[in-house]
Amino acid sequence: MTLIAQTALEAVEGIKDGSTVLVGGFGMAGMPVALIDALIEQGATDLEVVSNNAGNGDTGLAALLAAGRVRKVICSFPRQSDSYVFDDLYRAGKIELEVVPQGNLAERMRAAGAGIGAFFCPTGVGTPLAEGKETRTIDGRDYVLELPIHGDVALIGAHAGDPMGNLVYRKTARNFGPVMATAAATTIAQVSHIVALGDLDPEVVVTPGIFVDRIVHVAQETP
Amino acid sequence: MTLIAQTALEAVEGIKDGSTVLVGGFGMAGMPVALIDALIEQGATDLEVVSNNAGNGDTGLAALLAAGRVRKVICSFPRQSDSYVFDDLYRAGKIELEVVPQGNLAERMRAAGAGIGAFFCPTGVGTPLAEGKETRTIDGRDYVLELPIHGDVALIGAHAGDPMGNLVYRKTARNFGPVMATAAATTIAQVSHIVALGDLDPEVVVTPGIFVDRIVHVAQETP
Amino acid sequence: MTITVTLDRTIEHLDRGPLTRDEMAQAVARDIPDGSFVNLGIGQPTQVGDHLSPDSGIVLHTENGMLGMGPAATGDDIDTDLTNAGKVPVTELPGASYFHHADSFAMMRGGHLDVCVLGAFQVSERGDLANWHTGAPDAIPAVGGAMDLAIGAKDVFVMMSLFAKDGAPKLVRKCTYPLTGLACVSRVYTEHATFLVGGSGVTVVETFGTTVDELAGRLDLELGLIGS
Amino acid sequence: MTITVTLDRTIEHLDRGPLTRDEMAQAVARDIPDGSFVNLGIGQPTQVGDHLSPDSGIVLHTENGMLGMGPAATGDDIDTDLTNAGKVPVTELPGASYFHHADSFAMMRGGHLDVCVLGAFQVSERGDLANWHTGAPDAIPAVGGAMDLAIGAKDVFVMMSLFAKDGAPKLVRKCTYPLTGLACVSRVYTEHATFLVGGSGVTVVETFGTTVDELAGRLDLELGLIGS
Repeated sequence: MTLIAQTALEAVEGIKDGSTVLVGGFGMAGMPVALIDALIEQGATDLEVVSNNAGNGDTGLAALLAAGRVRKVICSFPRQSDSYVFDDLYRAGKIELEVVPQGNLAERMRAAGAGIGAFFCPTGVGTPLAEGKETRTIDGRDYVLELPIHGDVALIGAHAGDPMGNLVYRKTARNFGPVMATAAATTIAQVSHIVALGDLDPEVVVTPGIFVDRIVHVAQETP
Repeated sequence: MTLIAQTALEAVEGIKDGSTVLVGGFGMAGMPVALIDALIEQGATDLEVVSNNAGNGDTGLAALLAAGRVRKVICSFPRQSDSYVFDDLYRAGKIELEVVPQGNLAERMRAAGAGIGAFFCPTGVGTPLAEGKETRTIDGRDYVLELPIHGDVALIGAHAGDPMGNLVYRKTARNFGPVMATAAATTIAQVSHIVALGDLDPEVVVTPGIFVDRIVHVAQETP
Repeated sequence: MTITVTLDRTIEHLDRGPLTRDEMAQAVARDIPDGSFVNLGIGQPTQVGDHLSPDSGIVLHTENGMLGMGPAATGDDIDTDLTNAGKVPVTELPGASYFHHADSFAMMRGGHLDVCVLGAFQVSERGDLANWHTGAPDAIPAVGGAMDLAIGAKDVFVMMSLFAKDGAPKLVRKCTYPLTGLACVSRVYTEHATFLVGGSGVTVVETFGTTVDELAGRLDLELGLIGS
Repeated sequence: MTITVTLDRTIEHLDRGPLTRDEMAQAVARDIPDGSFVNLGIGQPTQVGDHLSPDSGIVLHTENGMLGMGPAATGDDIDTDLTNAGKVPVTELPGASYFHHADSFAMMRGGHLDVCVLGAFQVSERGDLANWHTGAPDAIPAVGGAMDLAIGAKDVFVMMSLFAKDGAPKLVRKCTYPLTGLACVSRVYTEHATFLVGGSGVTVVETFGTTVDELAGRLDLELGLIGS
């Protein structure tokens, strides 16, 4: 059953200290900024954040980090021109970092959502990111064993949602949202539009409502 | 580059003896009957067929089997009320059978298309279908190691295709098509409609054209 | 999902039973919480759908790629591109969605469905399920989605007759037929009684037209009573 | 995909070179077969797109979830929901499609892309790639899609300057920087020359403003000649 929350703060209610939080978005596209802001207000701390980046400038994920709420970041690319909040915390030893190749990040969450216990992946074989991991040659190719990444909560951005929780996305803002929705115990989506039941063509639904627990309408600058 | 073939026979050109052929469809929904008929005419033999079922009545897959072209069937459910062609061949020892749980069939082809070397799957643990397979306990749950199923050729049915090979499906006729398209070296789709480039909304494409090598228009009874 | 069991109801219903198949389907339907995502297996379990209230918010999944499946289609509503897992034409409800087979089984395997209802040849006291193969040497093996369904829902309910045609109990200490899944069944609905299985063994929830003692005499099992 | 190399062309071009970055991008573009599916890495490789002919049928993939990516967006065409992997606003061409990150990287990992063009710190003679980490102890590690791209195309082309700022060759016997992928690069485009790597070692395809002998003197490598 999907709850239509009235405010972003209501949508993030109950997120516990110590949670693993999957945060969608690639750059600003698909970034659930209102939900992150609400999470800062909500107060949960000691979080493990899984996201492609580790925050930009002073807003969104960077603000959550700056507020001292994040114990560990699992991401593919923390270092950016404006990732100074993360950079400072990391250099000061105040935050843990697990760097994961971008496709493995997606596939490990996909495995979590799909009930796969582990998978042999060719990415990163022979590199420092495979160190300490089991490797195996299958059919003449080398693979590294990768484990699922489960979230307690996923915060994602989508274009439109209906009262069943079905979601559609816009262009490359789709990115991590559909995967994270499957990988978390509780998925919370901020959507630019809430539409009536039956208004989404069943053929074009990208995230079926079964994966979505709460949605909240947040006006966004893109259509 | 996707070829728009003028006939189903042209579409199946070059399929070699001994090929592994993935055949879409679940019941009649999504079944590429015209392509199977063309394959019978084309003449390739000693085939390994991967499909959910093993033919019904005397047409389609059953006709391919009856023509003696299939060495082995990998499927989830061969036995049906009208699977007498397969049943007779199997009882006469004239065809090999590998029974795979339906979800593993899909996931093993997905792994093939996604470059995954193998995956630990909870389905079938402790059952006869896991016998002889590696098992492992991960995070307290038992899993069986499953290997990818690669196809030389996939024959699938879709609703509409464009000149890039992008495909959309109709309702539950989607079933195995999108997965098989990713798992085969050559994917051939029969479509009810060929539309102009730009006529498919990029948001609703289910199978991107990169996975599709040849399409052919075949009038079908559903819209 | 936690199945809430009403503890103050009578366990032995001597005034009615054994249940008809339709009454068994009704008993299953009554225990599915509102708002659940549910997969109904091929055959008898499909009948459970007839007893789900439209305002229950229960959403039906069919493993051939759909959520929001409606009742069987008739007449002009029949569309050969829209069937359930039993290949019977069905309808689409508002809020439905379609997806491919890998996504559909990922949804099941990933534990996103609340309840799955299946038929069975045998269920063991610890919840092992045997429902795909009789073990007969000349049978052509065919598993379909049985093993995926068995491990693919938070709760697996079984609907079956309690005794085989030869009188042998189908609720047993240990399955003798080839297994479909280990320790996966949580509830068993039969014409004579409803049972909880797994964990601490077999518990009788309700009987129909028979007493617990009579049942115990016909089953080679320790029977606990709900609420005791 | 087989890269066809024209064998009758002159290897040493002494009349031009070293190439500008734009000329290098042009050299890469010329070697991408019509109809290929191509991923252009962030930075310099993106420039290759400027030299691909619209009627080549080449389709660009961006790993953040799109096939059929068009040129950078300007003015009113800028849409913050539509960017490339470098987070630069781009446009959509007819025949495009969108998909999520797991599907996008499955497409790469599964070997469906024909060519990927990447930058590099170092490439080894057997095609090992180092392009994600300088190995500096105080650097914050960040890999992005580099490792996925390295193993995710039938052919990986590298565009880089042949020498580092300190004059050290970047085409080497063995990489000293942390690796991105093993034996994955097939071609290396530099301002001084284009090379084939992997398999039988380093082969010079063309030089620009320098002779093969001069190059051999500056590189600690055995150099083969194309067609010899």
